[in-house]
Amino acid sequence: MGVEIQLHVNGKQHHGTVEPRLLLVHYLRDVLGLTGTHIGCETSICGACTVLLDGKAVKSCTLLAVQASGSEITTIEGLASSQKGAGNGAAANGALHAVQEGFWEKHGLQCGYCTPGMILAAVDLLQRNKNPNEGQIRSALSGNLCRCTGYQHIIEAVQYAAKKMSARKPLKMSASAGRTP
Amino acid sequence: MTTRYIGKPLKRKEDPRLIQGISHYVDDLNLAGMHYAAFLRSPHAHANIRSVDLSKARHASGVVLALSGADIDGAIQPVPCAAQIPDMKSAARPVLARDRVRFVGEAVAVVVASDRYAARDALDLIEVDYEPLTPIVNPEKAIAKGATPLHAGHKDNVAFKWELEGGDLKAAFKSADKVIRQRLVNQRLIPVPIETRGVIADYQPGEGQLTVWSATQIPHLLRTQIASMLNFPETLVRVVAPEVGGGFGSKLNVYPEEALVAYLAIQLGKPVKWSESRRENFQATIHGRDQIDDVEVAVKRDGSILGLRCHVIADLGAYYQLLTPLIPTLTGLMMTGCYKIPAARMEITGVFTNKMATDAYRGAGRPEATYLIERVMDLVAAELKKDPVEVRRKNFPQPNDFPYATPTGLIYDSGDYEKALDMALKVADYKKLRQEQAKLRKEGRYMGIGVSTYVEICGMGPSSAMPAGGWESATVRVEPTGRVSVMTGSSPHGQGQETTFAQMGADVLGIDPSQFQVVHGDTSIVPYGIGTFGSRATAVGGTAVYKSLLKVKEKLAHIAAHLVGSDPERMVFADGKISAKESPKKSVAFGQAVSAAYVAKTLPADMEPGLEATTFFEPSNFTYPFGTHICVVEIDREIGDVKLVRYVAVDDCGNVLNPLLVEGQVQGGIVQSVGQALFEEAVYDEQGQLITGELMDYALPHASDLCWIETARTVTPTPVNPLGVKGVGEAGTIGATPALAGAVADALAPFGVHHVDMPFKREKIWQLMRKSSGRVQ
Amino acid sequence: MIPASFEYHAPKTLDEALRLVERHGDEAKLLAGGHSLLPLMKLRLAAPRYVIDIGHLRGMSYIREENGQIAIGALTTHSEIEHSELLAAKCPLLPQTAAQIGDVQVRNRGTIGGSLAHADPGGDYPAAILALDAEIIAANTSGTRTIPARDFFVDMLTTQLHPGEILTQIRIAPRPPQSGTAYEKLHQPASGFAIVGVAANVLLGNGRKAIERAAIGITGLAAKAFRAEAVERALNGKTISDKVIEDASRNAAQGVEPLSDLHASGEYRREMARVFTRRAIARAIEAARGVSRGGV
Amino acid sequence: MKLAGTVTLPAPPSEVWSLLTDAPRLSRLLPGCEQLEPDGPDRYKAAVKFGIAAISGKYAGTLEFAEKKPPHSLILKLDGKGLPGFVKGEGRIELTPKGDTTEIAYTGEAHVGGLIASVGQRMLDAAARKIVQQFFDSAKAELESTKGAAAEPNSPVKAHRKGN
Repeated sequence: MGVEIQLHVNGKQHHGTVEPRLLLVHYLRDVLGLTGTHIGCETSICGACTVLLDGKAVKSCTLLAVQASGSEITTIEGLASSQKGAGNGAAANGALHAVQEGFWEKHGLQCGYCTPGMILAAVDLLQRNKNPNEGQIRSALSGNLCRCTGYQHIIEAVQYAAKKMSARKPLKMSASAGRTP
Repeated sequence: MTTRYIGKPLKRKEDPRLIQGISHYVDDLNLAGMHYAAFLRSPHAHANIRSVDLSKARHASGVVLALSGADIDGAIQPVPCAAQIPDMKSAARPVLARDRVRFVGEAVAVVVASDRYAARDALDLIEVDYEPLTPIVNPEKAIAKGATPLHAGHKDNVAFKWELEGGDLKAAFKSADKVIRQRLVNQRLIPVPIETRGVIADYQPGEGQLTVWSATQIPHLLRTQIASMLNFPETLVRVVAPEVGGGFGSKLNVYPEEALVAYLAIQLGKPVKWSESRRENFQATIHGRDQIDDVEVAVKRDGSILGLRCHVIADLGAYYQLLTPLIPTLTGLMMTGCYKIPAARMEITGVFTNKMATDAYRGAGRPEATYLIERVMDLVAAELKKDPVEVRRKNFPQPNDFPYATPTGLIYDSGDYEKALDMALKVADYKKLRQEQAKLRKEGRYMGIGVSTYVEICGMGPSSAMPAGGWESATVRVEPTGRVSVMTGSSPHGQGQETTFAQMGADVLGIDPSQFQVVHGDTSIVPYGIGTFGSRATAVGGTAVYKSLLKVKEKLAHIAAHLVGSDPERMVFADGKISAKESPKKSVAFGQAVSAAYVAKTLPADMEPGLEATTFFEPSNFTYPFGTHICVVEIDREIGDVKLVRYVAVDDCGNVLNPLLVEGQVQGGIVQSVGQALFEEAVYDEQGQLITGELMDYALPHASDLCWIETARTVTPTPVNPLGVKGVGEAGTIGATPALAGAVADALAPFGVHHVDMPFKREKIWQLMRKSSGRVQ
Repeated sequence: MIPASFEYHAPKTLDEALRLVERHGDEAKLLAGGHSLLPLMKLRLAAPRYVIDIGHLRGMSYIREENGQIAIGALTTHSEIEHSELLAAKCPLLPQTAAQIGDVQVRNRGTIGGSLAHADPGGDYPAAILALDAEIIAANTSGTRTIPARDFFVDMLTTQLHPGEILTQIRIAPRPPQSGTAYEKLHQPASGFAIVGVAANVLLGNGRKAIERAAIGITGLAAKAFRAEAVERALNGKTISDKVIEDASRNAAQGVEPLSDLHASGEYRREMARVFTRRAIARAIEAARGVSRGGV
Repeated sequence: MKLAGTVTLPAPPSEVWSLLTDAPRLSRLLPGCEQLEPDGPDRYKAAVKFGIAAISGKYAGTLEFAEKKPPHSLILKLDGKGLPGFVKGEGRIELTPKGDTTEIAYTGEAHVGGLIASVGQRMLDAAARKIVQQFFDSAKAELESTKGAAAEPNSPVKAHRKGN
């Protein structure tokens, strides 16, 4: 028994009929072919499946596609170009988002598997807190596991992005922005 | 060669695709007509299988095939074990259990369906009638008298006994002022790469071609093994390791699913995919460590170590995987650590239990050895009331002692252990730390300082010492356009060879690193190779690349010299040009010389056209990186919580191709050690149930559990390879665990505690403090 | 991990949802954020025949003042509570507690109603809800009823909610002046659940020198969250001193059978209940003094 | 997983004994017991729905009495399996008269395997305790409701009860 859904993913509208139990992560990966969102633990611990749902980081392995119907989703593939998800970190012309750039500059990844989720969790943080300190970054990323890097270069990557983003034209922040977690 | 790129912190070439989510791991690949496999796994640790009823599953919607062990009897050989130890008993893991299951998670049946949801649903329809048997979980009980053997035909559960002795041990213990004994437990760990395993197989009956994509560290060895297991022509098997999301040794193996999924694809004539669930990854992908060490050390009052004796009980689990029996023997080889200990003896008893097999997990046998010897050094210091730093210093071999031969038969290549120690002490300001500790103790706060000086065996290794070849291959091909393909057998999974090899190539050929494409992980493109593990990618794989680069360079020098009328010996490669030393005018563009090699009209006489070289590099020895780690913790008196306060790591991995990547490896390795020290433990209950079966119960270190890691380096090149590089993939993991253990023991010293087994979970520490709180000094 | 099949309903109104849960009784499960139910369904520990997704209902996510009380809609997410300025001013215990739930992603999605209705023994909110003497509003097709927090938690994963009822709102009286709150938690290192979590809510008297009234909610320790009445009795009316707090905290686990698992034995949990009760009380007193000095 | 405790039931041992060993009546006490059919002497086939709230599963298995010493002691063996895993338990029950009532001392051990062992671990102990408590609560209620009346004679040894 299929259920009709419609989602706005990376700026594109998608309609379809899905089995209600289809997980959002499987919808993104298997139906839309957006395989940058990874599956790591399946119990909403590791955060590899993190996407932005209406601008907020969520774990797409613990969401049904039907639950996300009517929402806007940004995956790693759409981060750089999606203004909504990217906040003021997005660069023009499909270049890298400041957080992606930070991960590259600071060697914030090794095998790269946790990276898309880690980047999107960092984007969520930087939307709320323009200038997070080390402790705030560590705490904001505690829903994402990385087994390669030891996290230190990831923290430097986020700091790099924060600096870069605040140097750009400031974006109008939402009411809750600027609060620390 | 001018080193414009080598040694520089270049950004990685592999990152743009990874940070945009547009690269492909196994599960990201989709083939037309793909089917999905799912495995039914035993809930019992030990049971006879009376029957497997697949009839309902076979009729379920979407299901195209369902098989039990009986259905494939004889069609697929068991999982191979490459490690051979004299007199070891056989314990081959069948790809599907036939009559008996021996660990929770052992595959009993497989279902293939048109989508992954249908495959999963069908598993619930399979009925297996088990006759439960008493599981053997504790390795010491497993080898006690009267224990029932796990495997038919064995008289007990001892898989093998292995011994190693060097020096005059009797004399050492006879002349000792003190003998210190300790039992140490190195707990069982689960590797947990964030990407689980996954396999896709596709069979083209017309061509007879079988292609297998697998998240593996060893594509070529896997190809050979799949061919052998299926009795399929190796020439028609292609294995591809696409992006691999971490391995840490757990993907340095051959697994039942790799052969089975291939078998299913052949049977069905359809591509079949299997993606391991995290639960399966916990239960049925190799585990690490799991040793019980009984150690005795003979010391002089001045702190010098005379002899070391150790018996290790190694819990191997129920079956052998690729290297299972080999791992504890590495502990034996490394047991004397970075010290001049004249006599040593190691006895290892490998034991079968109803658990998943242990095998190579980051460090593989060497973290166990370093832990063992470093705990010993701390215990000696405590016993003799000496500073742990001084006891270590006392026993170091001196720089002029190298190459240094250990009583266990290794030859350490090069080292200056004191230099790394001194640097670490300076960075940490060790003296001040001790003062602070004394002050805090007076306030009732428990800070501990741990010091670990380590050496490790890396750059694995000469083939004589390896189970299946210790060399590595590389082909360098300069394409007609001047772009360079580097084919390496070191198939990376996060180590960054695409960048470091390009850096090296750029310096050798005097062109830009962007001109290089490092190709790996595809057996149809890359010449036969061994793989990435044992910190060998740069030392062995990199050397193979380097030698191939030199061969290509030499040929280019001849071509260029021929073109400009100079001597090949005098040609200099820089800035995209090949020029004669004596005159800048005698110069050709790199691309021009390359073109000449292919157009083949103006080549020197007797020169073959083309521009390609292959090297199979066989190292003459292992390499022996070393370093000093210093860790500071504070323990919450009320909760038992161990908080990391500072961490200083000074590592010496010889020459460095890319310091950014070295730093990343060190930091990641240390954090993996923090995991073992503070959180991680695979817990099987008395019935052999793995009760840490998901990440909800098996804690990995989070960003919020850590402190800032301060890293520094000394550089002592190895003479073993022309690059002088030693390897760094496991250094952090090997060096860090004892530093953490030392810090915790040091913090607890006022409670009369000198050793605690890992992991240092809060309740354990709390109990220790509570039990001895009357004795607080 | 893939959930078993189910029949899916996404009602558009609360009435419609109520009719659905009434019709399907205990064969139906409500889905809000999904962070309690979906993990169980993916593991196939739970396989409900009907899933009624109330996540799309409008107007059930809010934090507002109503008749002198603070009303929180059941679908309000942890992160909305964590960052609510209204709550920060009038009921800081809830944002403090919410901030310690799981991780950012979980807080962005999980809802207070879902979390309370699930009644996980390691859940964080129950401690705060108890310490705040909150009221829980449940609706069915014939109307609504108010359940005091104290009566709400019945047993492990079991609440006062009947089949056919939907938790719609949480009501809290605003914090009186001279009162202070704190939530202190020992988290399980893998899942982040509370091994012990203690919420303290104290009202000071006698020139801020004494505790007039204390309410202590404890989660994680036992099969259900509970009010530590013995601790409260030992505090009420007492002049504040370290000894009074310490002595009172010793009663934290009185009359309770502690849970025991891989991560903490019953004995350890009992001791940690004492430690974290003491810490929570001390911090709540500090907050009460700090806030009243601040003149709010 | 070990369980032990004592409980007082409002009837003399002979009545308690007949309650505990009479399959149809017993089936009403076992939480979630949907079916209990004889399967040899002192042995029954059982279908049970166990669980708490959302977490529940169906188990099929056997219930066995052993070492019966009426009305003093017996051993109860349970063995069941279902999709969430398997349960195997053995409990010793001792009955001691206390005036008009009976004190029951029970000790038992249960082994749980499969999914529930590896993910339900943190809830298992409490769940088992809850099930035991429900069992004795039902026994109390049953004994109170039949107080004075003799146990029903020879009802067909087949009992059905719909879920819990």
